[in-house]
Amino acid sequence: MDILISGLLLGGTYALIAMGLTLQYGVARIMNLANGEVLVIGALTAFLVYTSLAVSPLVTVLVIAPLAFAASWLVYRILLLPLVRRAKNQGQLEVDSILATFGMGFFLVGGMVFIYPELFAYSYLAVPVDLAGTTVAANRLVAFGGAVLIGLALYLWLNRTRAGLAVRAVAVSPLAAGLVGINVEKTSALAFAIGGMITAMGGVLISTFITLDPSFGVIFTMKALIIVIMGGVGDIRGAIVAALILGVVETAVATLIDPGLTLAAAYTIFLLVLLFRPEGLFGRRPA
Amino acid sequence: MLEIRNLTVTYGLHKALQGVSLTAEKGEVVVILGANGAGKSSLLRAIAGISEGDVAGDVTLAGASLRSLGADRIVEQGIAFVPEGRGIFGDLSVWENLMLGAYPERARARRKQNLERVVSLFPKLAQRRGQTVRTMSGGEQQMVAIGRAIMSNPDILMLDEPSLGLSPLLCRDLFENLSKIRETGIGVLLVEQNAKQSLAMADRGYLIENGRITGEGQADALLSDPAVQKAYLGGV
Amino acid sequence: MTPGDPILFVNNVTKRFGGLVAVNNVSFEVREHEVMGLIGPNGSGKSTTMNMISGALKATSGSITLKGHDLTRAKTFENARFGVSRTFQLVRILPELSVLENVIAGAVFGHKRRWGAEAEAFAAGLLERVGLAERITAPVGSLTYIDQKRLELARALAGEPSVLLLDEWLAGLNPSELKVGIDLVASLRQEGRTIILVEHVMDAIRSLCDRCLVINSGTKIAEGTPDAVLSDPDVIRAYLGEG
Amino acid sequence: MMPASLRPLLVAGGLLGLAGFVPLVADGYWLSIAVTILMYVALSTSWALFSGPTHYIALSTGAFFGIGGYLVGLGMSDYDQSFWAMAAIAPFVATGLAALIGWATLRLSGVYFVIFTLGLAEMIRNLISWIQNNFLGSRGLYVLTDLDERHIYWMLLAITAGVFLFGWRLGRSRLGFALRILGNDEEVARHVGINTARTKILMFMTTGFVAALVGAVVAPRYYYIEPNVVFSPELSFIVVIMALLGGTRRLYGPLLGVIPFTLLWEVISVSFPNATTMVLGLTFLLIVYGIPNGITGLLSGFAARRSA
Repeated sequence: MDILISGLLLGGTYALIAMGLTLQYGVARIMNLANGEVLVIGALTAFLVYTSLAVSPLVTVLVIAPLAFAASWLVYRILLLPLVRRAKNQGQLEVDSILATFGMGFFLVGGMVFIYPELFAYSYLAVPVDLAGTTVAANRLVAFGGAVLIGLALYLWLNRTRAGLAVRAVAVSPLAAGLVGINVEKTSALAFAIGGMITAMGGVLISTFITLDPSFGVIFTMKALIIVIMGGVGDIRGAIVAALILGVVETAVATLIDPGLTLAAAYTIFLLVLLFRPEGLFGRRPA
Repeated sequence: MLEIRNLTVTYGLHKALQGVSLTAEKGEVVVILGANGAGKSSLLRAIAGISEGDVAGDVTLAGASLRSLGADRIVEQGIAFVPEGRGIFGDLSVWENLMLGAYPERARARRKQNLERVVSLFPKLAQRRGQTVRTMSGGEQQMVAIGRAIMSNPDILMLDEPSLGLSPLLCRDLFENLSKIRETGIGVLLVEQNAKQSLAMADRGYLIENGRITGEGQADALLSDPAVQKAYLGGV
Repeated sequence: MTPGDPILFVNNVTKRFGGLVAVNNVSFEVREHEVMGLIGPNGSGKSTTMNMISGALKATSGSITLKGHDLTRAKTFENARFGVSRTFQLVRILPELSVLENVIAGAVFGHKRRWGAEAEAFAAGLLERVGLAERITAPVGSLTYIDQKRLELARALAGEPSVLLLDEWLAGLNPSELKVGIDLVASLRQEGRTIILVEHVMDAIRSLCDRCLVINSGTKIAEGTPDAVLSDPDVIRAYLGEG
Repeated sequence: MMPASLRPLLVAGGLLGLAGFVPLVADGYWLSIAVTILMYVALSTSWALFSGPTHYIALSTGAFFGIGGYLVGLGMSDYDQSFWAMAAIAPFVATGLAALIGWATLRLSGVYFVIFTLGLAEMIRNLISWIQNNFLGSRGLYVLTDLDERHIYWMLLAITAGVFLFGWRLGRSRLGFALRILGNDEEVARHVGINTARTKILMFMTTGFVAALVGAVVAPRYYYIEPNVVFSPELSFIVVIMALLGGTRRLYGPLLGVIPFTLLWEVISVSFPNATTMVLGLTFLLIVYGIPNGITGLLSGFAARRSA
């Protein structure tokens, strides 16, 4: 029971990160392998702001959201759009965007190392709370609540607004989207920026209960990718379920066997998905 | 009126179109006939703003220039395009496709009227509103594509070889529907290989060869022109 | 050449995509040296049938055998080695290979295998056969549409297939090109090749096919000579829409 | 007259002969740089043989390299095996692992493969650390041999020559032709009778074999082996960068990337050790935005312009 609850709480945050990535890949067609670094930037900012100015991460998250949105939007317009324009096919764009975002990822890690080259963690709301007979730290609960709120907002935005409809249309077919009057490049930039924003917010939330270091981004990228693939690319519902599964399995392995094996556990899940359901949990098999 | 003056499209060294001029009015059907590779698709793609080549020349609709506008702006100006391969949202439902068709600002106020137009043309779409388009047959997808285009409230509807891959029966339905669309006041500009059937329902036609216009005239005159008959209607 | 014994057997083949039945319990045979037309309205299951023979899709049930080889569960590349070659509805040329290499690609790994100088000479012969002899050194990107179709045909022939699948090979050609195309397929027929032809061009069906199979909504509705089939009232109702 | 196809072979043979004398004229610092260069030439050339034509970006070099080094250390320290026996066994273990990974991922699209290999070195390191801590006792592994830097250099030179010879043969073989076809259009490749999955897996196994062999051969350089040292995810990225920097369309392409990048890397890691990650990032960006076809692509671009 302990495992299940802490696993689900962890999974909630994972779901948020995976949603950011699935927007970027599913809509903007960019496999963003610097996703984890964006998360760590969010976390590092929260840490620095908290330790030097004693500002609550719940305030930081609101400040970092527009900043991450603007930065991601600029990155898309300046660096990624040229790649989209020059790519002759999806395969070439995939290779280019993978290499380019690797480059950005390393660059960001390098930058963070200059700023703070060590492990960082801070104590925020580290008080025990009783939840259905299980004791959990309040910070995890707050992070989970934040993730749920952000996820819910995203869902409503995608399904209830004109801009959200445009985003979904571009995800299905960029060509057809252009032909119904949707500005595909703008919509892609918007989706990429929102993806970056959500990821950075996830980073702030996660920093309240996990110790990080500037080079940890790649681990989160891996996890987000595994979740997105397990859930099915572009499938928000799938991503949430997959994230919760990963959260529970990781927690179980860390508690019952060894915390050093969480990545191996994620890999095992990944391997099972690749072998048995490469189209994702709810995906349909391609014809 | 859609007016194209001196349009040239080049892909690298290859000139797909050279100095093409033509017009299309609201309420008429204009067909462009030509061999494969003659530049017909390049022409429509250039007008719709999705050309991959370099475009030079003038494209105006009711006097306003469309050149150098993005595909989305061109739709707003009143040109709807159904490309080869149809350009529909395969993973979305019929309904969502039609609603996306009404995405342009110019189409929002008239969404209801346009929907009625579409449903009266293709009653089947109303019955199948919840179906995912990808699971429909080719002919049904063609209906969705044309319906989606009408929903954007166009002055001119452009179609790239709509009869390609359709059985003779579905071809006949298609051309009947295009002539009904003309009656609602929309101008239809289409590119076709099927010269006999398309000229039979069109008002005017252009012949295009090696990227240039080589002939134009009233559809019935073209239909009975011996040279046209030899090149496009006879033989096989 | 007069058709010989049946070599390709399609037995009670069904293909489902989720809930959609694309091909429903279809059976037919193709005899050696025969050109068989596969016709039917769009979405009737012609391409799905072709894809099951070429191995791109696997049948949900039923069986397909070619000269004793079971094609039903085989991988796509195995079907090619058993003697199936095809062209694609949308032409697929290998852009970074030369014209000659594009044809050699069909000769090296498939049914009858050739390599080295032998494969080169054989491929060059095929290019001449389909009328591309002069384009042999041309950049692949400069080929016209009909030339791309010819190149693809040469690649399909390069494996010396037991059965050749032409999936709307004539589609998109203009009248004069169409004549060239039909003549080319007719000459293949004269050589005694076994061909399955999916086409919408009725004149081509009439002039090229020994026999026709008509499917509608995934179900076989008629089989016979082109003239007999095209005057069958069921076919007319479902397909031609006349009368 | 000799056939034109043999000329590159003779040129390569000549260069190889010259390279064999390097340890006789260089020592210390420069010899160690030469060893590093050879190591990366072998790794990135074999990487390019698979990833060049298929466009599957393999980030598994670090994992296979680590397996080579770790197995040599483990065998010599804990099981009293000779260096030679372990260096012979390790590549086959890595090849087997590559076969498994290839079988699971190469049937799917390239993205899955990249992601799978991305964390592979890290995952294997975690796994081995755990096994070592819980079952083997956490002792360090020692690789004590009589081999000095010169011997390692000559062994690497032999491996590099083998990789080049293999690559040259591959370019003239059916397997190489099959790779080119499937790099152009996998659907067509299957339909002309190519077992695309087998072709990709075979080539991936080759890169696994070479990486593990190189890892085993350079193990004596470390003396003391622990998982954190030999399983370096960074190595995978460096190899990719070098190959792409040089260009993957020519067999000698990666070589032209390795030499400048190794020298740059040496300077950076000595003078600005904190900046290495950033340099890695900037080089990736330079390749993508500046020279997508690598140095060889640039050179053939110049050649084409001059002859035009």
